Amino acid sequence: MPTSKERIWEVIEIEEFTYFFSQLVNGLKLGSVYAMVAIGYSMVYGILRLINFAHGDIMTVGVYTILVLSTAFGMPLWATVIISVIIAVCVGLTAERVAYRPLRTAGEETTLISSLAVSIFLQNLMVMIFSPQRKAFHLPDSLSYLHSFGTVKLSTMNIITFIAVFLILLILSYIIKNTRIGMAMRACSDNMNASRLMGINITTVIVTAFAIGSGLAALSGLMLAGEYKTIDPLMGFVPGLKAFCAAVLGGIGSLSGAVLGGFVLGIAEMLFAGLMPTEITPYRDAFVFILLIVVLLIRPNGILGTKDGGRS
Amino acid sequence: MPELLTVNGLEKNFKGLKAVNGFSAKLSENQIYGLIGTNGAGKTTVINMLSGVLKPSAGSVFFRGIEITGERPDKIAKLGILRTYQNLRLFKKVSVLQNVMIGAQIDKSYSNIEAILGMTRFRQEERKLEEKALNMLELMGIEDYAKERADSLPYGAQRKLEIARILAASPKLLLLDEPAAGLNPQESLELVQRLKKIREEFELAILLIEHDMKVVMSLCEYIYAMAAGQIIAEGEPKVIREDPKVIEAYLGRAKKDA
Amino acid sequence: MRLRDSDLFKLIIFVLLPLAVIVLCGRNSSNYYAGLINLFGINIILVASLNLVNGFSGMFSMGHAAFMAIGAYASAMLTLSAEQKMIAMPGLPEWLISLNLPFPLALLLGGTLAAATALLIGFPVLRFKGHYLSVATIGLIVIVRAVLDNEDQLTNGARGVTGLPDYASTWVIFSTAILCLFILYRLIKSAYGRGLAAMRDDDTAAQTLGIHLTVKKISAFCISAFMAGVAGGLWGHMQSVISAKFFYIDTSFKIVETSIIGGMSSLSGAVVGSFLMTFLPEFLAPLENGATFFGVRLPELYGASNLIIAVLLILIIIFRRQGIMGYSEIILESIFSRRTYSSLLKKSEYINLCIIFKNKAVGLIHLPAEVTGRLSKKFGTDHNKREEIRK
Amino acid sequence: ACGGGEKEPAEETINIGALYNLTGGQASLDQPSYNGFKLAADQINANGGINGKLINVVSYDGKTEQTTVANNTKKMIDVDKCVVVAGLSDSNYALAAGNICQEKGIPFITSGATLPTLPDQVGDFAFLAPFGDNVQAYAAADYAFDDLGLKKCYLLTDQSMEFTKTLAHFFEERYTANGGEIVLKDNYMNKDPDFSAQIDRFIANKGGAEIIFISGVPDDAGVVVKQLRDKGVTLPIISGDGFDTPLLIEIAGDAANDTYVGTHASLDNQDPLMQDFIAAYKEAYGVAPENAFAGLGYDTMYLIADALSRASDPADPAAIRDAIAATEGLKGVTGTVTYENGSHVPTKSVTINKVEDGKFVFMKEVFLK
Amino acid sequence: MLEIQDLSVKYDTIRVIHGVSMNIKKGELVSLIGANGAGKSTILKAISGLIKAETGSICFLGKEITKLPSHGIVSGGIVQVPEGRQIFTRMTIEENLKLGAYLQRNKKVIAQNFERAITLFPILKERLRQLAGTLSGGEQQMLAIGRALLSNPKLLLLDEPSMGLSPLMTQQVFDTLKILKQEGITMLLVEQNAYDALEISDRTYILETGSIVMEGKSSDLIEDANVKRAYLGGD
Ligand SMILES: Nc1ncnc2c1ncn2[C@@H]1O[C@H](COP(=O)(O)OP(=O)(O)OP(=O)(O)O)[C@@H](O)[C@H]1O
Ligand SMILES: Nc1ncnc2c1ncn2[C@@H]1O[C@H](COP(=O)(O)OP(=O)(O)OP(=O)(O)O)[C@@H](O)[C@H]1O
Ligand SMILES: [Mg+2]
Ligand SMILES: [Mg+2]
Repeated sequence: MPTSKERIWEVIEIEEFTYFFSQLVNGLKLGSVYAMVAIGYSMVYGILRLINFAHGDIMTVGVYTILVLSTAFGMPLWATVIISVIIAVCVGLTAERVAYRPLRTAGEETTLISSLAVSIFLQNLMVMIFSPQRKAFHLPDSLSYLHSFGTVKLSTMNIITFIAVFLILLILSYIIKNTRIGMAMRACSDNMNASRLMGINITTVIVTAFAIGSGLAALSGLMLAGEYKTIDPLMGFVPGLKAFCAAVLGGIGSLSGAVLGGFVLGIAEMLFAGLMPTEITPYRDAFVFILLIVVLLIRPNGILGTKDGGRS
Repeated sequence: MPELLTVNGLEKNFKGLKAVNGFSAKLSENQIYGLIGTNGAGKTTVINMLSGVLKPSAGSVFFRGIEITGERPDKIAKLGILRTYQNLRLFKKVSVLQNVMIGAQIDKSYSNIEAILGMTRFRQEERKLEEKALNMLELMGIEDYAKERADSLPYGAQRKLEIARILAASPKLLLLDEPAAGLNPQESLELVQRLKKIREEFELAILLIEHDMKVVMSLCEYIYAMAAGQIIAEGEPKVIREDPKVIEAYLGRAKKDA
Repeated sequence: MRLRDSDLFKLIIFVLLPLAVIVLCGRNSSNYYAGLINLFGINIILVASLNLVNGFSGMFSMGHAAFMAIGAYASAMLTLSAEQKMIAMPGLPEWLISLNLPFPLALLLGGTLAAATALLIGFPVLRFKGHYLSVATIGLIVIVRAVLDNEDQLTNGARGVTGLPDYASTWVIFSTAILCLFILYRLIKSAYGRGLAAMRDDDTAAQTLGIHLTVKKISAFCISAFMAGVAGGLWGHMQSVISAKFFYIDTSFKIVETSIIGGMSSLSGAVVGSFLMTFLPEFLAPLENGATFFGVRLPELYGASNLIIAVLLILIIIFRRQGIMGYSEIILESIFSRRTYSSLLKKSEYINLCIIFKNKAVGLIHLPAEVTGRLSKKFGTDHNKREEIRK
Repeated sequence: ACGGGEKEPAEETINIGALYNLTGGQASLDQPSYNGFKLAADQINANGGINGKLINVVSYDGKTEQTTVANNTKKMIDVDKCVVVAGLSDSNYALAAGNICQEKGIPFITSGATLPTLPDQVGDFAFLAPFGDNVQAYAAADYAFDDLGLKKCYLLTDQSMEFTKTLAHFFEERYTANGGEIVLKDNYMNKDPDFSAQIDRFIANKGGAEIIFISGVPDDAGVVVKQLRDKGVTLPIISGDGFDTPLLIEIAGDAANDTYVGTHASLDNQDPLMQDFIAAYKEAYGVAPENAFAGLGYDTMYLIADALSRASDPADPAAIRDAIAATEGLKGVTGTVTYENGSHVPTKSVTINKVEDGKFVFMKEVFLK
Repeated sequence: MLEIQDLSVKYDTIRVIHGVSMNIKKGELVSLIGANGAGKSTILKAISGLIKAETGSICFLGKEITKLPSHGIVSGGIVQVPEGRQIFTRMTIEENLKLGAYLQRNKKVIAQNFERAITLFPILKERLRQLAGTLSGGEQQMLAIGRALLSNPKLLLLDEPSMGLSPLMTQQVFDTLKILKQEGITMLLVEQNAYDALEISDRTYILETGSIVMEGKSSDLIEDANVKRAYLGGD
């Protein structure tokens, strides 16, 4: 028969487990948002090898569209989401047409600048239109309603996000693996010139990728804003950077890699913040990057990445 | 006679595929060797291993008595084993002349400090490097392109540039991977002449992969024939030409041209 | 002969004119114009050193700001007075608190510490290629910032360090910038630089030509970091205030931007890019704060200059993909070649220049054939082929 | 404004530099402050200026970049001949600008940075318009301990900023000196989207905290409160002026109730000065003052105007500095400014507001000795 | 079938093709030979729309295609086996072959062509799942030819198809070209292996530094002393 002291330890152990568990759930929650952003990011990145720093800003455009439509016109959420996806796609395609297409045959570094410029442009435009002030962003009660699972609480939106990530991953993977356009996408990411010789309209392919990427950006914006509850014109930058990291961590060009990368980042952040002594938790971001570097040392092409096929 | 290069039972596996399965050879100084074989026989893989680009799965390589199995490529190059690539690997964004100078600088002796300070030794040696590079370009007959960017050259000239580049690097042994691919018969003939001259002038050995039988037969003194990762025949050209295994797997009717 | 081939003309445009401006503006280092010029000088160091890694060696680092930060903090630790250090950095060891070094030495040590950091992280990180390396170097910035923000005892945390003595005068900055450019230029034009280019264009081929990749990569990374560290030190002693947030990702991106705009594989590009990115925003600033133009008062439109710069960046990149200078070095060639300076002493150069200007002025009137013929013979435009190639 | 082709003859106007980060990360604090500053200048000019001279506000966008801020400071002084430079809400930038002003012998007043040691670090030309962090932190600590009688506190700090770290430091100092106990200290980084890790740690801590002090900025105010409440933490929350933002209520809604904010002013202060300011601001910019920084900018301009009108020579920066230092009992919307005993940090009262039913409600004005 | 008129092509500022005119009739096998750098590949690239013509026109089946994007040209039936193979290195052999049939919707035809490609090059069949980038040089060349066969071309442009192939394999490729010709596929063949090219082609154009210097029936040219000296290697 356990002494009372032993029983206390038992209790603490259980509590420690639930504590760890709830932090893990926190990580999954954050990770699913990152994954959501990363998946859209990876659509474009995988094909064009374009670090699209404007991705986060397209996300911001989407979110502001939702906000304006719902506050100024009182539209229901589903309608605003549809319109915001459409607008994000338009912005993405315009950026593609104006800033990326003329540079299609240029190097990766060149397009990088162009995407940074688009990002600066969108950010400042948003600042000028909407003021730099943060604004509150509310989801309808049905989506922000909290469900309790034991000690863990999750909102409807959290659950939707989690499911959406995998659903979208599944759909996109299917498209890329099994459809004509998907095949064309992979071909383009491999060798643009040869793709043209196969009769692939690479413009169509790239435009499609941008459209999907931008549309997903708007959706992920909704999820991010829903979680954070505030929005501001510069909100896209950090998630964009994180998505880039996630995509690289998972392996360039791999959608499931991007999702995995997103989750790894989210969980690592949360577990570090939740489990480490508070003296070192300010090193959270540093830790995430150290982790990233360590992972890359072990797998230089990312977790799910494959080595490029070139040989001597 | 001391061997230049001794290869014993070299093997390479790629995830279950035995690309090279026991390659052994002995190369002497100042000789030209041919390495022929079916497509995918493992010829390029052999050269990759000799030059250090790939690590052998088994076997050993000795160069002038020194073991170089699995050594770093730059060390092997410094010993004097230099190679070209089947799929051309030029330094595309720099000029033709600089491509060759990069080869030539393998044994430069000035330090970076001397370079920064612009000391006499630096300037003299730079001039020598340039001289050497220009000579090599002339030797390969592409001196007219010296100032062009390497990637704007026609294919054949790019092939020659690859050879000029390694010639500048004071080679003892050249490993040439299909140097005549993309050259027309006339140019191939020219290449044969050039290679002969080069061998005389530099006193080096050459191991040559080539599918153009005219080139192989008129140049090589000894030939290794490979198929499916293994040597199926070796010997002097006329022996190889008549070898039924080689004819069946590799030459086909072409034997008559050779 | 065209105007831009005239050595004397190059001398005037690329050496004498800038020198005059620097001298004029740099007399009072705390002056606004001097401030801009100083910034220009520091940007040159930053961008040129980044080009060594990104343009000439084909790695793609985005972590330059981290090395700046290290250089800035380290040099500050050496130039601040003991009292200042007691307040801001009480965690420093005793000997370091009392240590006070001359500025150049502090700069060098700051650069050395940055280079040491580069060496340390270079071994693991430089094995990555392309974007993997980019992410890792962004990570370096984040890590450095985290340390600077949280090691309150050594860095004064997020508060930053103030009161750095303003040693970084225009003279110091520009001598350093020119020295850096000179060193980089000589390196690039030697076997070392060609080796880097080889590595950039094809690392496998470079290796089989006897180039030791690791040594090359790490050395380039360290040299670059060293110079960034020095630039950071200069920057700190120019602003007299440093704080981790000034050396963050946005700063780094800006350096990368400038580098690409000017031309990553050209040191002259670093100069041109820095010039553009330093002065363009200043030039556009009046547009935003409701200036009066021809009696019309424009509305205040903060952010407009950023929009314009963004558009310009895209345009430049579209029309000059390799950056403004591409792969060419005309500016530095003019600055660092003896020929340029000897042109000052040659009478023929003046005559040449006069003729060119006269031609321009008169329009497209051609000199009589015999004159041009004589001139070109006399001034030796008729080089033999090898000389031509050499140039 | 300034820039090209300014037509007014020089002796008619006094150029005053308004140095703000109008774009970039700092814009959300600096823009309202700048608006308030301009509003005051317009009002002063409309009333005939200062001793017959009009004020010309010179402003450039600092872009939240240290170098741009520094350059603009120099530009204002060297090119535009400003006699006073004011602005900035973040002390890192304020230090950079202040040092330059000090070197050039031009008075510098930060309208929003609350680092109490700033004048000491910079020199005799630097002034704070708001109270120092120590004051607001002490006031919050006293209020929590004495007025609310809550003796155990959980301290959550934004670790990425000098301001929040200083605030937390002073709070802890005072609260423990009063006899209170900090049961758990934790931290986050500015703009972290998610506080669940910290909140879960707090819940697991069970240290018996009675109140939560959050040292944060407006960006995070609503989110952290909302997430705390969502996780079932109902303890009262107290914070400094960083939480004085409508976002707190907009985002957290009812969850914001029972949050105390120690700040510069109370918008529901019925003082006509305040109400006039709010009305004028609304009229000029179409929105209510976004946060307390608007009022601070507004007061800073009046502080300058007051000093200029008293200065022996309004064209001589040193005279202006002396006049500012002699400011006494100047009433503004964010309190009454007096620079006492040669200090360049004003003694101002701290207003404690509490969120009740979605509104900031005035609780108490705390005067510290 | 294909009419090239007065075609000029520039790279940046340097003109490398100077007013070339050529024509190919239906069912013909025409070869184009010339020294290194003469501009053979450039002409093929221009036909496929990979680079834009500076002046001149290219008509295919009576329709002008000069301004069409390359995918438009390919869907019109002009398929190229490019220089340097241009295979998809990170995709499997099977996927490479399937991409050859990208524009082909008829499953039966695809299956038929697939069958032909892998019978011609049995090694491809063994390695269907291998990444194409890891193939040997010659194997890649086979893949490139095989891929083109899958696209059911009306006009097949071949840029040095024998490069890197063993003698035996070269013969097989040329044999296949003969079969294709019998099936009525029109072809334009660029070859360094000039002797073989002349032997199997109907007509030949000889290109020198961007201009056509000679054209005629292959059987005539093969006897021509100048041609022999310049392109066939002596005697
Ligand atoms: N990295 C690799 N991964 C998998 N298989 C490989 C790899 N490299 C080569 N192989 C295989 O090894 C075999 C030998 O290739 P190698 O390039 O050596 O042939 P080769 O004799 O040079 O042929 P060719 O004459 O066509 O150039 C080929 O079947 C090739 O597919
Ligand atoms: N991308 C390029 N940029 C500039 N010049 C080029 C480029 N590609 C080819 N050239 C030049 O165009 C000319 C024709 O090249 P092309 O490749 O068409 O020759 P080719 O006849 O196919 O030669 P080869 O037999 O070697 O393949 C050459 O002089 C070459 O230098
Ligand atoms: Mg091979
Ligand atoms: Mg060709």
